[in-house]
Amino acid sequence: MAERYSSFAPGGTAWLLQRVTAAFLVVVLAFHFFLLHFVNHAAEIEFAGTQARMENVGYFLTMVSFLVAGTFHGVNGVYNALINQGLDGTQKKVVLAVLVIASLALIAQGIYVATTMAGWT
Amino acid sequence: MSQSYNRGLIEDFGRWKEFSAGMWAWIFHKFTGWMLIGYLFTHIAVLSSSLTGPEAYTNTIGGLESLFIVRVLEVGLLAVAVFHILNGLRLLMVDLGVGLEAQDKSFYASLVLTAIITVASVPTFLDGVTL
Amino acid sequence: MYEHDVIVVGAGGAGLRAAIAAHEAGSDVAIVSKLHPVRSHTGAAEGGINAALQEGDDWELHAYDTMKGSDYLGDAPAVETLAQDAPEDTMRLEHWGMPFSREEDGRVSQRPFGGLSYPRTTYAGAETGHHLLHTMYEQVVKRGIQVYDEWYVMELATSDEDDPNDRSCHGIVAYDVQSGNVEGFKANDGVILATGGPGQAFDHTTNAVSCTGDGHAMAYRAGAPLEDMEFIQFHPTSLPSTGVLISEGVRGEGGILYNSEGERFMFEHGYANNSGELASRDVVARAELTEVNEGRGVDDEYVHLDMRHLGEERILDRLENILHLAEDFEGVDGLVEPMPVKPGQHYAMGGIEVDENGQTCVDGLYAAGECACVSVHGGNRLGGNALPELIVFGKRAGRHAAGEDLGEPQIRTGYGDDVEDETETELPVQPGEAGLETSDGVAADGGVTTDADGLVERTVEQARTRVDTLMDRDEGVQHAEIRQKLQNAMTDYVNVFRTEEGVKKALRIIRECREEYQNVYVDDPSRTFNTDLQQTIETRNLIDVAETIALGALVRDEFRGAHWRKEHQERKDDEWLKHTLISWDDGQPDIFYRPVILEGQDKTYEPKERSY
Amino acid sequence: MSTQQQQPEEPQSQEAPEDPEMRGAESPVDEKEKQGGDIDQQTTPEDELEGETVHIKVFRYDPEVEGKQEPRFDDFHVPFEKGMTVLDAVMYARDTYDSSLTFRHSCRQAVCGSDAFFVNGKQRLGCKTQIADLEQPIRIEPLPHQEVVKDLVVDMDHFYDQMHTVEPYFQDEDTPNPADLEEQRQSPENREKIKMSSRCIWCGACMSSCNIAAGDNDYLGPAAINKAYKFAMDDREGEEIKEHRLRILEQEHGVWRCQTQFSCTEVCPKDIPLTEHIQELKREAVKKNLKFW
Ligand SMILES: Cc1cc2nc3c(=O)[nH]c(=O)nc-3n(C[C@H](O)[C@H](O)[C@H](O)COP(=O)(O)OP(=O)(O)OC[C@H]3O[C@@H](n4cnc5c(N)ncnc54)[C@H](O)[C@@H]3O)c2cc1C
Ligand code: HEM
Ligand code: SF4
Ligand code: F3S
Ligand code: FES
Repeated sequence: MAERYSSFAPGGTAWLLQRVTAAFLVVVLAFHFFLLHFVNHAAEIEFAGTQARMENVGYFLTMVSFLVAGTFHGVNGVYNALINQGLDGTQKKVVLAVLVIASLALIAQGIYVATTMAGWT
Repeated sequence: MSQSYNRGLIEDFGRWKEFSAGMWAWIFHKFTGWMLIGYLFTHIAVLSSSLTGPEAYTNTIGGLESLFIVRVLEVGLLAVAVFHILNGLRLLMVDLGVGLEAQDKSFYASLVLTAIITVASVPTFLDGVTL
Repeated sequence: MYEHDVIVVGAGGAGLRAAIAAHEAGSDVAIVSKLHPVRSHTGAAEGGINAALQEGDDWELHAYDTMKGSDYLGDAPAVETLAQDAPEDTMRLEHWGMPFSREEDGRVSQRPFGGLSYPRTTYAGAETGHHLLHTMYEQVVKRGIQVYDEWYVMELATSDEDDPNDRSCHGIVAYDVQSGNVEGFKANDGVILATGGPGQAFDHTTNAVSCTGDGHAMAYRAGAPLEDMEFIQFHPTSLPSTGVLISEGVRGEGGILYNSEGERFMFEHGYANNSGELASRDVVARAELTEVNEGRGVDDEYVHLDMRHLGEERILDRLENILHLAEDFEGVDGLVEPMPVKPGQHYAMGGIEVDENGQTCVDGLYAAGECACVSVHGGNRLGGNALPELIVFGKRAGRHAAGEDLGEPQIRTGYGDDVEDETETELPVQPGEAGLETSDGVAADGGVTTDADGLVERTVEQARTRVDTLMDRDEGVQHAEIRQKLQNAMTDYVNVFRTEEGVKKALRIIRECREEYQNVYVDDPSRTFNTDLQQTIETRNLIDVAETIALGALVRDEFRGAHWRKEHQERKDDEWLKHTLISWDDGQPDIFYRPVILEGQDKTYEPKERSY
Repeated sequence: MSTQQQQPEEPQSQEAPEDPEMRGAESPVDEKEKQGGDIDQQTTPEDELEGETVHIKVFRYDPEVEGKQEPRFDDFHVPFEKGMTVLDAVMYARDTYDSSLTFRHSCRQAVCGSDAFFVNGKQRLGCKTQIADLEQPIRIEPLPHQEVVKDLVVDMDHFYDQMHTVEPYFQDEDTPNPADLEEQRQSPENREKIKMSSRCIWCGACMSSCNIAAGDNDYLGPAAINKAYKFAMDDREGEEIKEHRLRILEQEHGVWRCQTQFSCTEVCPKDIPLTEHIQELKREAVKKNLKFW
């Protein structure tokens, strides 16, 4: 276990961020669900409504951070789960790379979609 | 040392009946977490229809929402999300060292609450669906 | 063959301390133990460690109490060394991180204990031994001392000159329990036996299953005499089914003993009209057995210890661990019913004869801890005096074996001009090796002197043959049968009550056991983790040890300390201020005596009546 | 069902088994007659009075003995006595029916930690588990997730290695000057704080129960982390050493691996709040790292 004495904390930061994002997600996810399933019935969603909401910078930023937090939380969770199953060495590095790329792509795509929705493109 | 016998991991799954609350909570949390991240990717994909144009977006969403199966899946998603949230809160408490003695009870409470919330929201979710 | 400077056999408190000391003295030391160190029975000790730490207390008081407790059978140089070194060695444990209980000002707590004139029992909760054992094991890990755990030591590699005082020990033979391989270990500077007590010689004991007196038997067969073996301490309150100890605390808090007729017999039958349940251990133990023998025992076996009247609150506050013990090991809820208790073998005051430096009469052979007899406990050990013995004499043995000069010992060992032969007592049977001619290679055979390597090799060969013989035999008796018979005999006849007739009967049964053992066989054909084989060898050791206990009990016709003789109800200081020594002498036990040393550094301990 | 349980394991139940491996395994009544001429000690006649026997099924495996190389379960019927523990039952079975039945045990009072078994699907100390509290037949297996050496004996080396990894010893070098017997001061509160953690008897039950430890061999495991807790929380060691200890714990296979499954806490025979200790260390580690931000 060579990394035993390394001075930075592998896992520690990720662990903390997982909790912090979770706490954040509770609030936003509740808001999101409520807004899009109860206040606005899902079936009645139309582009116009979405655009109206997205134009609000506050809402936009909330959604983007929701996305970023959600992606980090989800992907980091998956990564941890895999590591707990004993993923190690090269495999681990590959998985990490794939996950990071997937998340970045997801976030990029998400932000791009959101900007489109807001009509800022 | 002479040979020894490795019973492998199968036994864990063979023993599921003997799992404790904490283990079930862990399994469920994992399962729901994976569902949620899977959904997040799908969700963004669906929303990407807006890139083609407002019509496409409205139609895609509306089209999907008119399908009974999608509605059922949505209820499922709700259940999954609610459980993940509630148990997530439970885990956050555990991380803060609060109420550790009641960890099994809080897990059962998460399950029950999830069930209640899910059942209660069925009408809203299935409202106006065409079979 | 493995090779080290110092080899410590046993990893209880004494063994670990010895290894650390030898290591600190610069030796290449290894520990060989049949149990992993943390499994050793030292972990069971609850009460505490006596050490004169506080202002107002001093080592001389401790020495005085110990001498009085020993019923003047302790050797003053040993007793004084114990009292002098205990404070420093206890403090060293503290510095190694042992979690002692604390006072408000952050200092270690000390509590009063039976027979002590000052509260000097240092403790760590109700699990002092556990902490002592683990703390020392931690230090062993820290120092990287090599531990061969789950290696069963079978025999010592000792030269076989006629006079044990001329012999020397060069190593051990052990087998790896997990693989069954028998291997030799050469010790360049010394072998330290720290194998613990012989409690399994009795049917009912607070000692662990592993306390089989292996070290006693090995040293005995190698020529070092066993000393004062007849002195066995019985604890009055142990649980009948397992022997788990119920601490004196229950009686201290006001627990009451009842017989099957609901009588508070300590008073009603006049065993101790003043102190009742709080009379000393031996008195209470004898009272309980008398009740049972006279038909007033519950289920003809035990008496009841009742603490219900103390009230739930007080019990939970002070005696909570007792509730758990009764519940877990006896299935009894101490809050709603009385707890069954009976006397159990608890501690052996005697052991391998050693001097203050832990050395036996055989050169290079040391012993420390409960298996040794320095002697500090004499006829009776005070509570809390065994643990300091482990660390004080464990340390000394380790240092001395590693070559440090600890000064000339005042205690003499082995044969010498100060010993006196036993001549009077008639033995009912011939003790010693059964069928010397068909011996399984454990009696020294005289004559051949070889170098150290050769000696170890030869002993390894003998041990291998012995194992093969046991394994190859397909029929005969199993050790469990013999062991049970032996244990029953000891508990029936060499227990708290000893009569001449009874002890003789025991000796006859021991003889039978020996003869039966000639046909013992190991049923389990596997070399892997063969506990059947291990226990079969242990049973042999138990027979040797039990025999010395019974022999000692027969020859000592007086009542001193824990040794009670029906026909001899008084302490005979004119005749018996001497240690009983039994030497194996190539298979024929030889009994002799050595006078007690009562002259201390600057005073002589005059025998007084032992009353509290 | 696990692999070994799927074997036809119950060729017989009440009668003496024909299996040669179980020779000597007669019903207790026969056994009594055989022992008939035992010496004058009362050979527990109350067994018959109680008239009950306990049915135990014990896992058997021996790499060297044909017929035992393929793991199987043996049935034993042991006369019940009040207060009987699982350890008593297997000891009886060994001493009376089959002397090759192998398991570790020593103290019989829950301090040596030798006899943790998997009893009726849970890690328990044999000597601390009352037969009366269990459902019959009682299934007794070696600890899961450890390699089986023979019968109920598992290889503990990995467990010991993990225990040693956390540097379980006081780091301070200086021993007191014999002349002044000064102890290091420690408040009763601090001693109380480490009390529970110091009770560990190294039985390995917790480690065996933990799914994560099963999946990740490098995971320190609850017992080792708890051991580290004992040292990290002890005020007698300075801040610097505490930080060093936290660094060991926050390595990749350290505290973060714990997924708070609580099974370790549930099985610990010494009632050590393991999960709580692990969680506290996670927070300590985070706190320590925040200092650098
Ligand atoms: C229940 C109980 C409570 C007690 N309470 C107290 C108390 O409060 N205060 C006090 O001062 N004393 C107390 N004592 C007494 C004290 O605990 C013991 O005398 C002491 O622990 C013995 O330590 P030891 O190191 O000599 O032997 P042990 O701790 O018994 O160790 C023996 C070692 O030898 C090894 N060994 C044995 N045979 C072999 C072999 N053939 N090959 C290899 N290795 C072998 C074993 O594996 C073990 O490691 C108590 C005793 C008991 C039973
Ligand atoms: C809304 C509130 C949420 C809370 C309170 C929450 C809480 C948590 C917590 C505490 C964990 C860590 C479990 C552990 O390491 O022991 C976790 C894991 C996880 N979460 Fe969430 N989460 C939430 C939302 C989400 C969302 C929206 C997603 C999907 C994008 C998600 C996906 C995951 C995944 C994949 C894991 C890893 C599961 C595993 O261990 O395999 N979570 N969650
Ligand atoms: S923490 Fe508990 S279960 Fe784990 S080894 Fe220690 S005593 Fe056993
Ligand atoms: S069971 Fe394992 S996951 Fe954590 S709480 Fe215990 S170590
Ligand atoms: S036998 Fe020692 S813990 Fe059970």
